[in-house]
Amino acid sequence: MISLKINGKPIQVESGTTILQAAKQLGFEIPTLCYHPQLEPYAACRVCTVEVKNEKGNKLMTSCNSIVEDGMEVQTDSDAVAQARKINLQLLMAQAPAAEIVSEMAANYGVGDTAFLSENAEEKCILCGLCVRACEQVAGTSAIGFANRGKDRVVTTPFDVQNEACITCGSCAFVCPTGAITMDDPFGREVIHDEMTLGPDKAITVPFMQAVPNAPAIDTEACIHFKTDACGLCAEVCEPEAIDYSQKDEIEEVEVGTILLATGFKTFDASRIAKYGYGKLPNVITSLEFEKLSNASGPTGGDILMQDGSVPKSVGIIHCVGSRDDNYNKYCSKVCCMYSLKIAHLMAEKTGAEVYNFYIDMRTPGKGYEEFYERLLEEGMHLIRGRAADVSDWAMNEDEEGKLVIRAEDTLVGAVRRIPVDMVVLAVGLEPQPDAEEIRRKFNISCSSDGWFLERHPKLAPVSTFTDGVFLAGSCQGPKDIPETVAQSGAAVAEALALIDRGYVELEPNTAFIYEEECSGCKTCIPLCPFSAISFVEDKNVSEINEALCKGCGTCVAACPSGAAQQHLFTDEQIFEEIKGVLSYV
Amino acid sequence: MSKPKVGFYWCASCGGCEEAVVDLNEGVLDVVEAVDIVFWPVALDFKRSDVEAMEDGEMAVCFINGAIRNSEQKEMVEILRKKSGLIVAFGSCSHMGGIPGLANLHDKESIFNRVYHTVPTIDNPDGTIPQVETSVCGTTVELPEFWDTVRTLNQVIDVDYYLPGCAPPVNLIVGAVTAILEGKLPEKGAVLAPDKALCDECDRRESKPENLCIDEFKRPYQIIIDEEECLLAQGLLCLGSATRAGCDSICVKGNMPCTGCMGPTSRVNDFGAKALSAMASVANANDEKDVKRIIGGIADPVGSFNKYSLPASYLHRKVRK
Amino acid sequence: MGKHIIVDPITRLEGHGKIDIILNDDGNVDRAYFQVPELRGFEQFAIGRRAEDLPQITSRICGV
Amino acid sequence: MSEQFEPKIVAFFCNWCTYTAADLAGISRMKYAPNVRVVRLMCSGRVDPQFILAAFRDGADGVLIGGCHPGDCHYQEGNYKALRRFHLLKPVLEEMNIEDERFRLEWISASEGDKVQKVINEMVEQITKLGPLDLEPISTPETLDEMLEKEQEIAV
Repeated sequence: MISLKINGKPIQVESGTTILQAAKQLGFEIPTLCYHPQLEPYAACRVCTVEVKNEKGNKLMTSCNSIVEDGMEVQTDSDAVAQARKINLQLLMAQAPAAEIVSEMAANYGVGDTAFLSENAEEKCILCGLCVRACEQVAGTSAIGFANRGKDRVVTTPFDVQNEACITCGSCAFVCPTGAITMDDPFGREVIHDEMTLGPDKAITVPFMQAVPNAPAIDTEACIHFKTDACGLCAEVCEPEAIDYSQKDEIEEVEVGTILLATGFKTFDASRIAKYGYGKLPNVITSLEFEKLSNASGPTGGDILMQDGSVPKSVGIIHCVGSRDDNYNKYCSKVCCMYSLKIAHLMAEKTGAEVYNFYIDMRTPGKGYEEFYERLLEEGMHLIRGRAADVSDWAMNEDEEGKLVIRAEDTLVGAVRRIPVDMVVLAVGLEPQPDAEEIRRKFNISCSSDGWFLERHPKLAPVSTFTDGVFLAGSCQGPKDIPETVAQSGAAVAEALALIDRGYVELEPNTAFIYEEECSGCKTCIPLCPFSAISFVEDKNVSEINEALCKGCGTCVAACPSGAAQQHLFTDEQIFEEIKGVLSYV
Repeated sequence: MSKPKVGFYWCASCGGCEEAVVDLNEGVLDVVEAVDIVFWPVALDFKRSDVEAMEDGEMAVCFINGAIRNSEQKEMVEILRKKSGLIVAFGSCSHMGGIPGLANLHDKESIFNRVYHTVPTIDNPDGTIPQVETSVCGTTVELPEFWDTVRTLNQVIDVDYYLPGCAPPVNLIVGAVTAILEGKLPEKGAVLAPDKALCDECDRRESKPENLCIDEFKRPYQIIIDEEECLLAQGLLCLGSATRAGCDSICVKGNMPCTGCMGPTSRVNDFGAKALSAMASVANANDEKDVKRIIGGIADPVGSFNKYSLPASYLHRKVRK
Repeated sequence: MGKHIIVDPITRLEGHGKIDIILNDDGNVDRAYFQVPELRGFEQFAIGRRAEDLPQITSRICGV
Repeated sequence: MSEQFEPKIVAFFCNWCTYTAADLAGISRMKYAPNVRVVRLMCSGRVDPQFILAAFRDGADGVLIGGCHPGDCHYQEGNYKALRRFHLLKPVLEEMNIEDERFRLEWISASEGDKVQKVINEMVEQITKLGPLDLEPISTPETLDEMLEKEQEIAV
């Protein structure tokens, strides 16, 4: 241990500690600009200068990179220190007249202006090198560095050209003390509506709010460590040492008796309907993006803001985007009317904006839903019955200038209306997951023509499928809202448990079978079976039907060229007799 | 003990079935050794009157080939039915109608018109057509009445057994004759051939893929036919999967697809429909347009699926209009 | 009115045949008719068949 | 004919869609022509072309197959097999002089009771117009003479 005194106070610290760290332990503030605790000290700005007294005498030293020594006596705010800092700050002011933090610091020492000549009044960079060190030590890329010497010294990219080493991690901007480096939206937007995910956008995140388990995970796509092998700050600061970069996604094989499919939906891609301008016009957002804006832990802290950072004064909500539309999806997505009303309510509450809803039909079946709709009517929401024709930024008059104009037929009034608004929310519908077809094949179940997984029977077996032991829950089976999903999931789990409890599967009574002695092994039936229930027995040269897999459609029976395949309850003989029978009466 | 008496007769046929008997080669000597042939127009000089003079049931068995399409054939087979203990329908024509059965796609009138009036080689300035009775020199000359519909033997008389094939394979004939002589016949109405389809005995069966899907039906002149691979897998309309085995797959051995002369197996009633079902089912398309394209590649479906079996099929003849 | 002799069937040759011989009063042949009632209609039903089937079909005109 | 011709139509309906739709039509009290005799099968893929021809042979004036819409088959693809067989059987029936209207394949989902009504009524109307299917019965040794007499009448 090293013993020293700072401003007369004795302290013992471990060897290798810097004066700055020791002073901090005692609670003495030493100003810094080029210092960051996670980076190697560099002593470029020299504002951390202190006076050190030892056996050799008094000496001014930069505290950020000076290691403590036994018997050292340090003064952090002696006259000599103040004088040195004044000079340093004047020099820094001359280097970067526009760096506000430097001027403020100088003002604290009574320095109003610099005595030195300044070359560029706009300059903010004090050449402290924090960014260069961050880029090298954290990002591990050295995409920026110092160029030239003396008064020509600058921070720049190699050869002053854009370079691909930069991984746009933003570390440089993050550490820059003067704001000389910033990460700006190339289009100057204050709020970026698109490119939104449901959760926070950092490399270490809980995947989405209310995720189970509610534990953070590293997004390896975004994490610097996985890009350049550098950084690793999180592991350094994590006290319980919970961070393990070597963990990998694993594929585990689990043998199960029942499977519950709850693969959900995807939202309709609003840019497919070009006339609504999504992705082209500013401030046209989808309902999901509204949810993110409205989220208290979202990027705007729950404020509903337009791209320029201002609050919208009028908002249009267009219903049935991608739903009930012959060009996209014919079905009703079921949830949009209610969530659009919720958005309308929140929008009005949070922004005080005039909210216009454009709907085809208001579909509010469900407990308390109609009452909510009534409440909105009382709140003075504008509800316009008619599918919105388009959204444009083309103004016909002064009122429409700089606004988004929604054109729609108001079928209740019997007129075409143009309504200028600041923001448009598109109530996008629900679609099957893009890989639903693949999943369907994997589990040998069917899809309805819309692509949703097909239940065994709409009334009698709404959570079962045609594959025994595979059950459906939630909107993979069709659009549904949360209560309905919860109810259906419960039913599916109960069905699965019932099957587990029973311990066996009941087979169809009408399965197909093959008279082996008449089968010629022609294999016609094999590719016809959608359930892969038929296999070829090489040594006997016959086809064989696995009755546990057979669902009893009889397609193979109708195709069997020698009549060797037959179907229980529906044999050829029975059907021929049935035909005779139905034709026997007049 | 006298030897059992045996008869052969032919109706609307080509004589190929008689040739099949001759194909027994020296084996025919064993047959002659075992039986007395009492009626066989192609080989022996017995007349109708000789048959009429027989006692009922005098013949142990009579093999009848050919389809039935005129009154004379009907009369003859009815007489033979009476005089024989067993009637064996011999060959595709008496079994299912055979190639002459394709005439059921037409009627008597159009056939007469074609044959006696419009065929390029005809010289018939008076436009006469055959008459059942013609008075000549104070007497009447008779011709058989030509029917509108070709019939199988069992549509005209009761048939005990069937020997399929065009012509019946020699080994099946030997088997049938042996069974009759030894009294080891199956149930009445049986087809005296194996009850499995031809794929069972086809040399190429192992080359047939398990996942056979046909993208295009081909005709023999469109491709160079591989001599080893399953013909259906090559896209050719081979009906072997629907056709009864027993012929030793001679057509396939000759690198030509099976056309179904042996008829269906016992559980199939309508050969053509069943063969059609099997072929249509493996067409590799679900979209209506593609289905039509692939199915359209099967030219002349009636003639292809019912080449030997039209009179025995459910529709059996063209609907008259 | 003479005698009417019928030879039916004519045998030991391929195909069906019947011969009608009508004698006059003197016992000489007045008229003789040779019948081949073996009409099957190939000329008609071969139309519309696949060309590659015709060798198979027409070989069934006579199999001897 | 003094009596009005009432066509007999045999309908092969799949258990899941068309048969249910016919049920629905009944429950909804939709009235349709009583000329249809329904044979229920599990899937239109079970319809063997033999059944269709057998129906015609046994006296049907028309045959209707009802299956699920493409993509909706409860057995995934049975209706496609029906479609393939339908398109191969069509030219056969045409060549046998059986009019197009007498054989139909329709996709009718469980909810389309009205389509059952429409298709059946339409078919009955068309076939009534066409008249009975004059398919000669297949002779047996017992019926042969009677049939030959009839045949002679037609030929004359």
